[in-house]
Amino acid sequence: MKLRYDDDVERFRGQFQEWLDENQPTPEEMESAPVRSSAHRPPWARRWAKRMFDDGWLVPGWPPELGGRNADPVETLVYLEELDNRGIPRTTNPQGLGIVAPSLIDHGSEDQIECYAMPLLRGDLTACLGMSEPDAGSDLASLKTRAVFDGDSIVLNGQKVWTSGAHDADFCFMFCRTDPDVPKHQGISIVLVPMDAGGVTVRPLMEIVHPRFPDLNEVFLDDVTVSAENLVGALNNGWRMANDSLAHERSLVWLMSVFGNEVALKRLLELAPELLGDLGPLERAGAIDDFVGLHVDVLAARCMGYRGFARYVRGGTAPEQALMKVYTSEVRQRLALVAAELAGPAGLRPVSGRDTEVGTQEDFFSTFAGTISAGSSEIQRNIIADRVLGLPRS
Amino acid sequence: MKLRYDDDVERFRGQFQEWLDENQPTPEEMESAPVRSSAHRPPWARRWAKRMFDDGWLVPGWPPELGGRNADPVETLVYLEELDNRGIPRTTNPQGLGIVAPSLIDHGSEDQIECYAMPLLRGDLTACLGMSEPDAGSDLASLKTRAVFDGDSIVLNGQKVWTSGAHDADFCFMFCRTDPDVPKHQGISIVLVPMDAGGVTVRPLMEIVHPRFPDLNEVFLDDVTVSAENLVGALNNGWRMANDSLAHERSLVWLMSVFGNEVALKRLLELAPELLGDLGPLERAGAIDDFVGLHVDVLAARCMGYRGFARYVRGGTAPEQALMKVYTSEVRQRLALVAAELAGPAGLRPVSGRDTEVGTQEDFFSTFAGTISAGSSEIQRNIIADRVLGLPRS
Amino acid sequence: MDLELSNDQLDLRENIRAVLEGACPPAAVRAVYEGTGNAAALWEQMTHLGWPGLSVPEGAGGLGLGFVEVALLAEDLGRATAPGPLLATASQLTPALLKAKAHGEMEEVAAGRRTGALAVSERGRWRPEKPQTVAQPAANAWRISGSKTDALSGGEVSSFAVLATHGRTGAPGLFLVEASDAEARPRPSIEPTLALADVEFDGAPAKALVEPGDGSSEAVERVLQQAVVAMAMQTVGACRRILEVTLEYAKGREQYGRPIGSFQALKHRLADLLLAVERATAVCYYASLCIAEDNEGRAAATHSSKIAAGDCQRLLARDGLQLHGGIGFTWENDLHFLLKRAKAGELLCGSSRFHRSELAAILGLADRGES
Amino acid sequence: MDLELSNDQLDLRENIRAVLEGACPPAAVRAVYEGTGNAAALWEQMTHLGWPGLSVPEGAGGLGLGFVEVALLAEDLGRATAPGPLLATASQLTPALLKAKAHGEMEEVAAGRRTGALAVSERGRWRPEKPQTVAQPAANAWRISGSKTDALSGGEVSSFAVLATHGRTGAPGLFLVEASDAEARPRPSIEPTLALADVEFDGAPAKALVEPGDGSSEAVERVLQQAVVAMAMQTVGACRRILEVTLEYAKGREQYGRPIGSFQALKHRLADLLLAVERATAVCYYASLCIAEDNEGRAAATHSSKIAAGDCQRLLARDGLQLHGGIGFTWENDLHFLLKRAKAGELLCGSSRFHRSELAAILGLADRGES
Repeated sequence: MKLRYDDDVERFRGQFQEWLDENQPTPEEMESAPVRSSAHRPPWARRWAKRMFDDGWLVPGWPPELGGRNADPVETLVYLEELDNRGIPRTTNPQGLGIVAPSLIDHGSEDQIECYAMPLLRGDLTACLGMSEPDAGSDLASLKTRAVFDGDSIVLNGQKVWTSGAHDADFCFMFCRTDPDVPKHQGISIVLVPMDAGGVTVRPLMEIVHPRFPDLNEVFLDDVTVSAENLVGALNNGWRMANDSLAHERSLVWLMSVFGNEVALKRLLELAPELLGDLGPLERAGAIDDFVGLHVDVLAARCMGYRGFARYVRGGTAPEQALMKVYTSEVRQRLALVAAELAGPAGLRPVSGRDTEVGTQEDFFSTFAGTISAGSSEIQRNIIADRVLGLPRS
Repeated sequence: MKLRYDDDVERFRGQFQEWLDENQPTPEEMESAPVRSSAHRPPWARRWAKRMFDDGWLVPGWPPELGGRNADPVETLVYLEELDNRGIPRTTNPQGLGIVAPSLIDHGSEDQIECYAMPLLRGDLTACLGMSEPDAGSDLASLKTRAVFDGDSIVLNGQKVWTSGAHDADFCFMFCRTDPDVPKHQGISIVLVPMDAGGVTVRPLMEIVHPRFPDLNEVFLDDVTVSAENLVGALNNGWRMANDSLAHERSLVWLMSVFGNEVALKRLLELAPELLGDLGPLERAGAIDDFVGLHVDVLAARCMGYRGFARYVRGGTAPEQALMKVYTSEVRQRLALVAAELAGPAGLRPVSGRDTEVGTQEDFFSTFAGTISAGSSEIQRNIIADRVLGLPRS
Repeated sequence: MDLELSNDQLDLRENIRAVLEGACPPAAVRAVYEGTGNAAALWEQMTHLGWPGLSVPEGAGGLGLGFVEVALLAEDLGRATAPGPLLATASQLTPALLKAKAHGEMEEVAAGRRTGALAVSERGRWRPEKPQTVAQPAANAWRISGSKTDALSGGEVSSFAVLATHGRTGAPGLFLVEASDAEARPRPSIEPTLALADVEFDGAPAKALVEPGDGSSEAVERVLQQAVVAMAMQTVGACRRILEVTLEYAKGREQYGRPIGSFQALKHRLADLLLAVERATAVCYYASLCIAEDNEGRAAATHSSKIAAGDCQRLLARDGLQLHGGIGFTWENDLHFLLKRAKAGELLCGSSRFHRSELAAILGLADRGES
Repeated sequence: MDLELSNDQLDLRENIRAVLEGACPPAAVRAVYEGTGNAAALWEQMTHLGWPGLSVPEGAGGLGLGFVEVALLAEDLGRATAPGPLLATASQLTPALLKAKAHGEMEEVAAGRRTGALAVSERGRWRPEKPQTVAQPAANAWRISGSKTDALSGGEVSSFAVLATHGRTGAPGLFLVEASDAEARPRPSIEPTLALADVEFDGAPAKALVEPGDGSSEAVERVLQQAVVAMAMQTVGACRRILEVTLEYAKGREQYGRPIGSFQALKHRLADLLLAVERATAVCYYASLCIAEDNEGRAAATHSSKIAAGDCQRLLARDGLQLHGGIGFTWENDLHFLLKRAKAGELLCGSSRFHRSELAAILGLADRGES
C-alpha cells in the first residue's frame, strides 16, 4: 500500500500536464458549442480528438499508430486523473471511443478499421451502440432485430430502443439476429449501419429531465440494406464480441464515476452556506450529518476503486465492476436527493442545458440514468451475488 | 373516522377498569415470582387466570361458560387497551390461551375440551405448540415428526425445535405427519402430548440474550405413546386446523406490538436526558432526530393498526397482519438500535432477568425474536407481495 | 379510535375519483405540462359539483363537510396530479375564511367566483414563526407589504390569505388580499400544474381574516395545520398512484421470460412501498381527524403527517422510477407527473426536516429556539 | 494511490490468520465466554511469534513493522474475536511508547512482559478533547488522578497509557501508569473477551510518554488515531467473518426445497453486505496508510474509518443475525461472538456519532464548539 505513485509514473503525469497546458480546449471553445448528446461532436471537440490522436494521448495504452504511446495501466489511470482534475472531457462520444473503436480494432476487417475505427479515433465520425430492444431490455440474448444475407447485401429489419446519441451518430454498431434457429445467445452478429442508410428512422425520446436535450432514441430498421462487408467479425459471434466489447476499459470506467461524485460533492459543499443559511439548528445539524455521510461515501468510492485497481494491476482478480457501479451510482443519487430536498421549492426550477445542477430535482431524476442504464442496480446485485459471492442461481 | 368510541363502549371500559381496580395482581405479587418462560405460570398468575375466567374477563368475546361475556370486537379491543395501559399481562402462557385453547374448543372432543382446554383457561395447565422442526423451519408442510396409530394408541417419533416454553408446559399441541404418502400439506394431524409422557425429552436452548432464562427448546420424541383419543379433530386435517388456529385473535395481535413499541419509546424518552446528557451539539441533534423518527414510527403503527381494525369490524377485508408484524417488529428493532448505540459501552452490561432493558445491546438482540419468529420478516414480505399486492409467484 | 372512512366518506371518495378519472386523465395533465391546455374545463366541472365549497357551510352555499373530507379531496387531487386552484382554495383559503366566518367570501368560493391560496413562505422557506411581511392598520383596512414565495396556484388564484405580523405589536395575523392588488410572478417549474408563484405585496389593501392580537397565533396555526395536512395527503395520493402504476408495470413487464414482479427482490421492495404508503395514509388520516375534532394532539399529528408523507415520497419516487427502468425515464410515459407532484409536495408547506424539528420541540426534546 | 496489500503484507496476514485459526478457534472463545478458560495459552503463542512487538523497532527486539501491519493484525483479531491484551497492547500502548521512544518499555512489550491499554474514556464516553483526569508534576515523576472507563483489556493489562491534562496549564499528555498503581474494576459485559474495565487513578505515579506542552495535543492525537483505526479495523474484521458465516449458512440451509441463498431478495441483501464490508475495509486501509505515511489527511481518514466501520457493523450485525434465523439466536451457535465483538467495536474509541461530529468540524461544516 502506498499513497503516491513511483517517480516514473509521476514523470508521465508531468508530461501529460505540460501537453494539456498547451493543447486542452479552452472554456470559451467548449461553451461556444455545448455538447448536446453522447454522439454529438461540435467542431472544437473534433479538433480536440484529432489533437489527442496525433500526439498519442487519445488512448495512451495503445501504440502510436492508434493514438497512443504504449502506456501501462497505472499511467493510463494517472492520465485519466489529470483529465478529470481539469474537467476536460476525453471524448464527446464515449461509446464510440470506449467500445466501438476497440471492438473494430479487435474484430473488424482492414477496411472497417480504416473506414470506421480510425475516423472514430481521429474525430471524423461518431458512433452509437444498437443493443437494447423494446422487449429485451437488459436481456441481450432475447434480441429480435433480424439481419438476412441477400447476395452481397445484408437486409435489416427491427427496432432498437434506448440508443444513446443515435440522432447525432454517423453509424451504428448494431447487434442483430442472424440465425433464429439456434439457442438465443448464439445466432447474434454485429453489423455496421450508417445512420443515413435508407430505411433507418431515428426517433429521439424526450426524457423527464432536460426534455429539450434528448439523448436516447428509438431506431427503426425497415428493410435497411448494407453491404455484406459491414458484418463485423465472424457470423453468429456477436454474443462473444459483445462481452469483449463491454470489457474494454472496464478496469478504469469506475474512475469516471468516482470523479463525478467528487465533483458533485464539491459543488454541494460550495452550496452549503446557501442551503444551510436560514435553517434552524436541528435542521442544520441534520443536513450537516448528511454531508458528512456523503463525504465518507465519496471517499469510500475512491478507496474501493483504487484498491480494486491495484489488485487488477498486480494481475489479481478483475476489479469488481458491478460493486463499483452499483455503489457509485447510488451514492450519486443519495447526494442529489439530499441537495434537492435542502434546496426547497427553488430546486423545482428547470435547468437550462443538458447538464443538471446539484440542488435541483432534475439533478435527482437524472441520477437514475446511472442506476438504470448499462445494467440496472438490480442486475448488478444479481451479478455480485452470483459471480462474486458464488450464491446458487435462483 | 372518529377519535373516541361510542358511549356504550366507554361504559364497558369503565366496568373493566373497576373490576381491575379490585382484582388485578399487585406489583409485589408479580415481582415475588417472575415469569421465566412463555409456559411458566407462577402461583399469582394461576390465581389471576382463574379470577379472570370466573368473572368473565379472560376472553371477553366468548360466552360466560368459557370465561367471557359475549363482548364484540371493539369491546375486546378496549379490554386489551386497558390491560396494556396498566402493564398487566393477560396471561403468562400466550400460546395456550391464544391458540391451543381456542383450537381445542373449535375442533377438540368433549373430553379434550374438559381435560385440556378448560384447565388451560382456568390456569391449571399450560401448553406449548409443536410446529417448527430442524429441517422445516417456517415450512410447516415439510414436517417429518411421525405419528403412527397402533390400536388405541398413537406412537410418535421425531424432533421439534424452537418450541417456546416446552420445558415449563404441561402438554404440547403437536403437529405430526400421519400420512407420508399424500402431498406434503395433506397428511398432517394434531396430537395432544403430555410433556411428562415417556420418551419425551426437552432440551432448552440457551439464547444469545439472557442465557440463564431459556424459552426455546428442542423436543425429542422417541416412541412416545399416547392414547388415540389424543388426536385433535379429523385425521390428516392438521394443515387446515393450523391455519385456523393461527387465525385466532389475529384481528388483535397487532395491538400487543403497538403497545410494546409505545412502552419502549416511553422508556427511551425517559432515558433521553441521561443518553443525551454529555453529547456534543451535532451528536445530540442527530439523536433527537432519531427520536422524532421513532415517534412517528410508533404513532404510525398505532394508526395503521386501528385503521385495519376498523375495516375488520365493518366486515371488510381482514386486517393486514403481515404488514403490521413486519412493521412493528422492525420499528422495535430500530428503536433498540438507536438506544443501544447511544448508551455507549454501558449498554454492554448483561441484564438481570428475562426482560431486557431499552438501552442495552441485549435489548437490541432480543428484538430479533420479533423479526425472526412466527414467520420472519422475509416471509411476511412474501405474503404481502403475494396476497396483498397480488404479484405473480416466483 | 376509528381510522377508516365512513360510508358517506367512501361514497364521496368514489365520486371524486370517478370525476377526476374522467375529467383529468393523464392527457389533460400532459396538456398543461406541454403548454397546450389549461385547467379551465376541469375547474368548471368541479365548480358545478360544488367541490370548491366542500367545507363551506351550507348556509353560505357550500356542502358543509369537514376537514376529513377536504383531506380526502386533497388525496385524490394528488393522485390525479390535477391542475387548477382547487387544492389551494379548499385547503388554504377556505380554512382561513372559516376561521374569520367570512360569509360573503365563502359564498363566492362556493359559487366558484373566488379562489385563493395562502401566502406564507418567504425566501423559499415555510417559516410561519417569523414572517417578515408586515400588516399596517389603515383606515377601514389593513395594508400589507412584503415578499412571499412559492404560493400554491399563485399564478392563477384570485386572492391570497397572507401571513403577516402587525407592524407594531408583532402579533401574527392572516389577511385577505385580492390578487389584483398584488403582483404575482409565476415561477418556471418542472411541476407546472401547481402554478407556483412568488407574490409581492406593496402596501396592498387587505381585510383581516385572523386579526393580530390575543390568540391570533393559535388561530393562524390552526389554519396552517390544515394546509400542511392537505399537502401531506396530496403527496401520499400521488405516491399511492405511483405504487399502483409500478405494480401494473411489474406484473406486465417480462424480463428473462417472466414478469419482473415475480422476482423476489422486487417483491420485497414493492411490499416496502405498500408499507410506506399505508403508513403515511394512516398518519394523514389520523392528523385530519385530529384537526376535524380539534383534538389537543393536532399539532404533533400535523407534523407527523408531513414527516410520514416525506418518508413515503422519498421511497416511492425512488423505487417507482427505478423499477420502471428506462420507460419511466421518458417524457411520454405518465409516471413523471406523479414523481414531480410527490417531490413538490415534500417541498411545499414545510419540508420533512422542518416538521421534524418542530415535532422535536413539541416532544420536549429541543427548545423552540433550538429547533 | 495503491490500496492493496503488498506481498509481504499478504504473507503476514496469511500467517496471522493460520495461527489464530489454530490457536483461537470458536471453542477457545466460548471457553472465555463461559468462564471455563482464558487467553493465557494464546498469549504465550503470540508472544512466541513476536506479535506484541509487531511495530516495536528491531533495535528494541520487535519486528519493526509499521501501522498498516498493526491494522492488519487488528483486522484478524476481530475476525477471530480473540481474547487477550494484544489488540490493546499493539494498537494503544505501543503507539504511545513509540511516540515517547521509550526503549526499555518497548523491549518489555516485545518480550511479552508488558501489556497495556489506553485509558481515555471518562464517564462512558470517548471524549479526548476534555479529559477530567489530571497530571500533577512531582519529584521525578507525575501523579495521575482521575476516573477512566471502558479501558480495553483493562482487566488484564499490566499498564495504562493515561490521557490527562497538566494540572496547571491544561495541556494534554499521555502518562504511563503501572496497573499495580491503579485500581482496575472489570465490568460485567456480554463481550467478555474484551475484558473492559474502569480504572481509578488516585495520585498514581506515572511517567510522561507525551509531555504536556507545546505540540502535545497533536502528539496525543496521533496516538489516539491509531487506536481508533485499529478499533475500526477489528470491527470490520468481525463483520467480514459475519458475512462469511452467513454466506455459508445461506448456501447450505434449505427452505421450501432450495438453498435460501438462491432466493433473490436474500441475494441482493448479501450483495449489500459485501458492499458494506468492502467499503469499510477500503476506508480503513486508506486510514491506516495515511497514518503510516503521516499524511495530512490522517485525521479525516481516521474519523471516516470509524464511521464506515459503524455503518458496516450496523448492517452486518442486523442482517447476519436476521438471515441466520433462529439458529443464530442460540448460544450454542458461534455467531454471537462476532455480533457482540462488532457491536463493542462501535462503542469503543468513540461512536460513529462522535466521529461524524468530529469530521463535520474538520470539513468546516461546524465549529469545533458546535460539533
